[in-house]
Amino acid sequence: MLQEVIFAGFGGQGVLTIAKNVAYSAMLEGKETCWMPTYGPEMRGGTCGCTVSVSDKMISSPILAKYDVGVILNLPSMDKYEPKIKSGGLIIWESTTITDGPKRGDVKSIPIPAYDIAVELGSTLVMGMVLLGAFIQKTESITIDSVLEALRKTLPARRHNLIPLNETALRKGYEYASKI
Amino acid sequence: MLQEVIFAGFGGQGVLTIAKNVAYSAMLEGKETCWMPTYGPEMRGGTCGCTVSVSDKMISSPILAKYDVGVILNLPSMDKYEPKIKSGGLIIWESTTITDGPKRGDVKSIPIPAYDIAVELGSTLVMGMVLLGAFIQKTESITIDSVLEALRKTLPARRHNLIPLNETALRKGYEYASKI
Amino acid sequence: MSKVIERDGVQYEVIWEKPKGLKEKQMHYCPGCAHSTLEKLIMEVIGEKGLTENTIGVSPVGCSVFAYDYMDIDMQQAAHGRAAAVATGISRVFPDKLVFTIQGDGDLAAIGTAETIHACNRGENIVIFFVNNAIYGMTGGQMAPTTLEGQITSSSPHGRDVKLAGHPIKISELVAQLPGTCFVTRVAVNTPQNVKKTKAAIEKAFNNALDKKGTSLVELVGNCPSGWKMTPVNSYIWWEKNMIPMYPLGVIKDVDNN
Amino acid sequence: MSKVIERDGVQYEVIWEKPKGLKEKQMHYCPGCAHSTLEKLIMEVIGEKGLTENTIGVSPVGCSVFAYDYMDIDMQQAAHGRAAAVATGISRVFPDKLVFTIQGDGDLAAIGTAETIHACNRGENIVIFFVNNAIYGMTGGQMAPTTLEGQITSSSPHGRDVKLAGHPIKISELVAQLPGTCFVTRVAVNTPQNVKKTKAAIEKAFNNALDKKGTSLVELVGNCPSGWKMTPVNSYIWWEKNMIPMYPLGVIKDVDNN
Amino acid sequence: MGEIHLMKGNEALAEASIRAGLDAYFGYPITPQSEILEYFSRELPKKGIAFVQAESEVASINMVYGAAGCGKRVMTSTSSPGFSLMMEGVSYIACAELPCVLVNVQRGGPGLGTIQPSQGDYFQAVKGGGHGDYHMIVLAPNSVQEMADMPSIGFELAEKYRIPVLILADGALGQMMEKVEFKEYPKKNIEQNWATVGKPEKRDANVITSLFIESEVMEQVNIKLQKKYEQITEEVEDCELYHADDAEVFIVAYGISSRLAKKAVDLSREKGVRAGLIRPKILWPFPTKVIQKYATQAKGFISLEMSAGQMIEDVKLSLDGSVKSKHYGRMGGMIPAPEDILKEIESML
Amino acid sequence: MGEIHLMKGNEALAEASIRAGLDAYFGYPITPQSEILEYFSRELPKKGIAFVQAESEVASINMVYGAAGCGKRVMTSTSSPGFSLMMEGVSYIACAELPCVLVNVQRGGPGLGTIQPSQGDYFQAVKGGGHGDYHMIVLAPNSVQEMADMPSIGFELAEKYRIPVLILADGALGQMMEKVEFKEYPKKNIEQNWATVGKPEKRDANVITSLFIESEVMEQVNIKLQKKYEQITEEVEDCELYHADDAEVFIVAYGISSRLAKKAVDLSREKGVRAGLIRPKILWPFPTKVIQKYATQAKGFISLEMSAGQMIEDVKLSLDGSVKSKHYGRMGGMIPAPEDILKEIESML
Amino acid sequence: MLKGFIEVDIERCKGCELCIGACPPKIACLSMSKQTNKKGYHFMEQTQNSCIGCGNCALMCPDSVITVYRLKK
Amino acid sequence: MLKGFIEVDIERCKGCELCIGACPPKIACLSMSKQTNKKGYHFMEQTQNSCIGCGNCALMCPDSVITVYRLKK
Ligand SMILES: Cc1ncc(C[n+]2csc(CCOP(=O)(O)OP(=O)(O)O)c2C)c(N)n1
Ligand SMILES: Cc1ncc(C[n+]2csc(CCOP(=O)(O)OP(=O)(O)O)c2C)c(N)n1
Ligand code: SF4
Ligand code: SF4
Ligand code: SF4
Ligand code: SF4
Ligand code: SF4
Ligand code: SF4
Ligand SMILES: [Mg+2]
Ligand SMILES: [Mg+2]
Repeated sequence: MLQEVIFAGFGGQGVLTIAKNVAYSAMLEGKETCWMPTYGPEMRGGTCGCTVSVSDKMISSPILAKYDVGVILNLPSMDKYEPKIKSGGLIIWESTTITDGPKRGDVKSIPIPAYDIAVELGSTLVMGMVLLGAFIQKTESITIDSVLEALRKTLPARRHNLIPLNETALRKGYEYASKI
Repeated sequence: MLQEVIFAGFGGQGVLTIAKNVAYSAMLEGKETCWMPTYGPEMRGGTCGCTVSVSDKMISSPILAKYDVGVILNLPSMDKYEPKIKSGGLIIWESTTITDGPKRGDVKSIPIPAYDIAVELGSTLVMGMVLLGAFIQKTESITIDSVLEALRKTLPARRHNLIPLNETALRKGYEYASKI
Repeated sequence: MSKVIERDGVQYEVIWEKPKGLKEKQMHYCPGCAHSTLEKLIMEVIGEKGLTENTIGVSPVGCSVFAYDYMDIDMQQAAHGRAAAVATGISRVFPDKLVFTIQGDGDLAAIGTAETIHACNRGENIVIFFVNNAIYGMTGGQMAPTTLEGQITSSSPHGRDVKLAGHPIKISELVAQLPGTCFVTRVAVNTPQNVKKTKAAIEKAFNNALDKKGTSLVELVGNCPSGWKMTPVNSYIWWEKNMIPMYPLGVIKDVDNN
Repeated sequence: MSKVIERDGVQYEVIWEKPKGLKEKQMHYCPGCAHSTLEKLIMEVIGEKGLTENTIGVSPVGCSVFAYDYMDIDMQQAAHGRAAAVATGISRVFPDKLVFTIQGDGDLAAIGTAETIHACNRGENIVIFFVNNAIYGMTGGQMAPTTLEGQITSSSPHGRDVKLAGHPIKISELVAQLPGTCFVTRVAVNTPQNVKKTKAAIEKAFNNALDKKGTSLVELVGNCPSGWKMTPVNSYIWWEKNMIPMYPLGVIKDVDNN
Repeated sequence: MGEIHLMKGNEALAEASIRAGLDAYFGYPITPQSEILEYFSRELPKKGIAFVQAESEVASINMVYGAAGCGKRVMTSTSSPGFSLMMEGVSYIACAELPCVLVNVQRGGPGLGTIQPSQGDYFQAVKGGGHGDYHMIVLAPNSVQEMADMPSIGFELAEKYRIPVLILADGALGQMMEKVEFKEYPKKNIEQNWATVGKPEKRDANVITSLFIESEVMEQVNIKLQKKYEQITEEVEDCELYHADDAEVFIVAYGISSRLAKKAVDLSREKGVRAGLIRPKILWPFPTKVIQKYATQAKGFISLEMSAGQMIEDVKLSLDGSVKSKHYGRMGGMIPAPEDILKEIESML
Repeated sequence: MGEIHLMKGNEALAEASIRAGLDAYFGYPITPQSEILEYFSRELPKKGIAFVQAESEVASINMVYGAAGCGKRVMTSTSSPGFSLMMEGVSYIACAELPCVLVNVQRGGPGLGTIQPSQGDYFQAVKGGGHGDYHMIVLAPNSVQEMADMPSIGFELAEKYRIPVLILADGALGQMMEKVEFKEYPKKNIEQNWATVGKPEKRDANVITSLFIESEVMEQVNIKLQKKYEQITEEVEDCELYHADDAEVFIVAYGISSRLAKKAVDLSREKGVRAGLIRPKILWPFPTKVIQKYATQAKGFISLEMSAGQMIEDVKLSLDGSVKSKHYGRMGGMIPAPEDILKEIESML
Repeated sequence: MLKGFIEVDIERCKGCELCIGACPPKIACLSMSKQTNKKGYHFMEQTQNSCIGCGNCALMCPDSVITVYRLKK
Repeated sequence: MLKGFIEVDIERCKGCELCIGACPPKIACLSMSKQTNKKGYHFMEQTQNSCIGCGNCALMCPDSVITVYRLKK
């Protein structure tokens, strides 16, 4: 099993953090994993992407040309990464702010109104978590439990009060996705 | 024929110029020649040496470990270069200021009181020319005429008035050496 | 002079439009970044003075590295810190051209210190635009020589400790001491008034170069919303409150007024 | 305190003798060169203050490159222009040691400009001896950034043309502007009085470093008989007549007197 | 087994260096290695370890010279253009025989190039980008774990042989996160009586220099250096072998591209093609003997590099015409695809 | 035949460069090449040609970048440590494809080393001392006459291929005087429509850059450069052959050591040993085909270099195991003696 | 009759909001759209006709997004 | 009884003559030898016994050639 995922959105949308949660969770589950951001000045103002590979074996390449799954948080990222999803792959996307979903017929489109859901939960900051919940539901490459474990390990103690909210967001996303 | 000569003395004694005269004269005579100074900070205050090779064929090395002839203008140069003269070689040296001549038995020693002769001629600046005269007498690698020709070509016009004095110095040195 | 259009039967003057000298490509600068404003103003002046054919620009390594993608003039991209040396090379073979550089504080005041000081000391007939945003914007917000005391950056996470890293360096004051500089001034683009002053400073600097007066250095006290980790609007507040007091605006040297 | 000997039954004090801290090897410097005097004085002070075990010196590339052959202390030889950076490296791992550099004007004011300015700006706790002889001595007398206007050197054979090569640069005045420097002074060794003043400046600079006050820069306005193509005695005349007026002696900055 | 962390290669390298007893770090920001500097800027001042963000790479390497000359464990890190600026300093350090660890997180060149990963600085690293005859020991990690392992190995080798050690990584290794475990690293245990620490009365002054103005002396210095390099060539070697035993086509690859090579070996094995991998973990000295050993069984060698073909020369020099060999690679930050490598493998049969 | 002069190699190179249409020189003093700078400082200002004594070698090479980017004939010169400082700039120039002539009058390294002649910078010159995959065309004079001939050749090649050309000399060639004759050198005749000269309305802006942030683009730039290098490798070659026709032992030597090689060939011929010399006048591209041609008749090759053995790798790569080869040389400014070379020749039989 | 008006090239707008603060307080005819442009930025829009064509917004706009017109006298 | 005297390490002397100018004009007890030392330099020699042990010559001597003694009070 090797799953190659791209997370992409604006710089401020926490893309790197969600991706890191995935990698960390996979590591906790004893899997091989590799997290690789797009880096450099092109990040600036534009899109910010991060690849996570999860596998049973050593990850051969951290830099990929094609992905199994895309988790897309804004329109420019959709434009950039839609063509790079493998045929038969999956695009999970934020559907409140992105008006146009994927145009390709050979990938599965999972629109999640994560922004709205997050607003409902009282904080747009957890938008990414909502999408992550959907990602887990669709791919099963990690579990919600290990994400929660990852949060406990990576968040500084003074931030642990945020974990319940994150958990709710995760579960909301999971739930929403299970209906698609 | 290949003749490899070292000229050595204080920085101010015009060693490089005498050596250049030899090279230039050789060039005028259609010979191959190569002029190579010791260079770098060790010149400073210390000895200044210059190698001239004269040959019918292309000179293979400008930098030499051993010399056929040494023209030595001060004591430190004697100390440094005496051991580097080939067995059977020649040391022409300024005998007014250098008190100890070469100690080796296997080289020919030609002491020339060039300083005194130059003082007699009215200018210590031509000391080198006196030694050059001796050099020509002993080695015949170039002629006095071509040195004079060289001076005419290399000295700026406003200095041409010095040529007669130089010629006298050359001839004095030549004369003196012919008696040794 | 100014362009006029008609709308609803009434005549309107064009008060401001995108300078012709800017290429179509959108600038990559972050929202609200002073780099954009500076390049806009430079191209306005070049356009107004008809200098396109007479100008060669030098972009540095720093956020303005891509200036050549925006400014529609012949340009060279210089190695990090070496823009003043590159400009020297250009200016010496084209003494009649207008040669300018745009450089950040890392580029000009850190790695390029020697090239800056010596170009100024030789009085190279060039114009140096020095965008001092107190940070290394391009590489992700590290401390620059001009970073303020206590300022938190990605390489001074505990705040700039002047005991270990020294005080912010004032380049304009230093180069003003060199006889080679003819004009050294500090400007900002944080208000419309200051934008106008900046444009005037650009004009003056270009005139100096056309008149072969020596080196002009225009320090733009700038902002870096991304590096400072602020919204553009907040960066403008911080800019006024912290940057300008440390780097006071105004002419530091002008040989015409001596 | 001072050593006493007897001669003809009378006691004599030793007023001056070769400092113990100088190695036996004779200096390679040209006759009359100020480099020798400076190194002699530094070793006098180190000897008198008992600092041998506490000191690490840095020699540059320039005529004083061989300082380690003469000064009997632990020393490092730095790449051309980088002595201040090397000293920074040493001082940062040995904050309690006395670390000094000796650097020429080519080394410090040309290729090493950035390292000099930034060591001073960071206020590295080091002492910089800057031997300004207005020429590149070691490489055969080329023009330095400090070469005087009109001065003939082997790379300004028509005399320094300030229009093309800029004016002589005054490094001490520049670094005095930086908050990191605690003491900047200009001395000479052209008279016995000035030799004494130079020694006092060395002492003061060393004290500053021992007290961790920041960077001290002692500019020795020097001579270079060989590069200037003069006898030592004539070089002293030229030194007084041309060098010192351009580079006036005296304290430029002293934080103790502020 | 200690705690496992998920870290960027750059950060793992920095953390491991601290644990390995780092005494000083000097550096200048440049993508894609700035996290090393940033990590140190956060951790070193707290621990009282020397940290300076220098004014340039030229200054950094000379600060390293100074601190290394004091016998301390010193490091700098940079990326390709910055490393080019260090060439003079590196040559000085090599001649003055100062132990230190340098890090080049390569990006695509030449020139300002791109900030994406590359392996275009191999020649500079192993042949001597600076002037004169010198070498560095060059370590080539291929995972975040090895980014953490190598500083300690580097310091040990540097001190043993009084030589600069270069960790030659690339943007991918620097930027990616993987799991990493830190070990107990050995403390410095070599007496450095050559270092400048202040001269006590009883010993002669220590001098750190690379200047030997007399040719006769300089030649002796050169000979001494060359002897040392020969000794290191005898003693130092580290290769990972993968399916080498029965392989008939070998890929030689280091760093990030060795991982793609492994994948390509797997793919070829699936197809029944006996491919194998020789991965030098140390690039200088080059594992010539290992290559020669497997040359006897091989039909061909492929040097897989993210460059126009540099290590291929060392492969060819090792093979000395005995087996055919070729280079394959991508440039400018492009990553070779295992499928394409597979094609190259097949073409060797 | 024109007038014959007796000149230092450094001065001859400078004078010839002026006659070859030099537009600008930027340099910094360093022994043993300062005479080049000094000559220009005397002659260029009189002629209105740009001359700047820069604040450093780093500044020089970047001034060269700027002026070369304007399409002018530009030169800098330095010696080994100074050339190391230019590595970043050279890599930029190579990537931005700017024609220019660089001069390295080598001295003994590594480090500050000695100012005496050496050939220790071969790798730096031909493999790329700077970062990334690039090349310079490298010319290797072996006499004062060739010091004078090569600037013009260099500019022609530089402009034809838009590539930096390095004249790799050494302290002996720079300092010695021999006779020299200046020729009529061709004027620049290649249109340089890429240069920054001020943008007229009718054309797009010209941009000199080496930055290509996208990997896809950077790879294309790299491929373009490599194609150019291949083309040059096809088209450019210059070797002097001496007694090659019937030789069974070959010395390969360049620059000053090739003269000693000639002497050694003479000595061996006197003793009836059929030695020959292959002297690359152009080191990059390396004359692989010439070596291969003579390999068929040879018993062995000796690479004679004043270094620890660098060019020997290119000799070996050319021979690819077909004939045995070895390096012989001296270091640190020492000059190999023809008698010693003779012994090496005999050992190959 | 408008005293002045502006044109906004919304696709080039980066939503920095600097124009808004530059518009004279009495006029305050600019605000940010709820919508985003293709780049994903909320862009500026003119919400009232009070513009006097003073040009401040354009002077401040880093991205040369705004063209300003003023009634010709 | 001498007020002072000096010792000159003539082999280290480089003949720069700076000591000579430094000796107080009234005293002027130093001059250059006609002879040269092994390095070839004319070296300094004390030619009178007027020395007062002021130390000036030694202060000026770049090469630490001179040791100065002064009558102990
Ligand atoms: C030799 C070299 N060192 C470092 C870098 C990395 N680098 C790129 S831009 C930059 C500094 C950017 O800061 P600044 O000059 O202030 O410009 P800004 O982006 O803030 O406008 C650095 C260090 C480089 N490209 N080359
Ligand atoms: C990188 C480098 N560039 C140039 C040189 C040559 N060089 C040696 S010393 C020197 C300058 C000497 O002048 P200065 O620093 O003023 O010292 P001085 O000899 O006058 O005391 C130069 C340019 C060098 N060794 N290394
Ligand atoms: S990083 Fe800073 S300086 Fe660079 S474009 Fe963004 S705001 Fe401007
Ligand atoms: S060359 Fe000049 S600076 Fe150097 S030792 Fe001689 S006099 Fe002193
Ligand atoms: S032109 Fe002036 S009044 Fe009109 S919108 Fe802009 S700032 Fe406001
Ligand atoms: S200033 Fe320009 S870019 Fe910023 S919000 Fe206004 S129109 Fe948009
Ligand atoms: S000590 Fe004084 S009086 Fe005596 S010789 Fe020296 S300078 Fe003259
Ligand atoms: S000052 Fe010293 S070196 Fe000079 S002449 Fe006098 S004793 Fe000799
Ligand atoms: Mg900045
Ligand atoms: Mg000097």
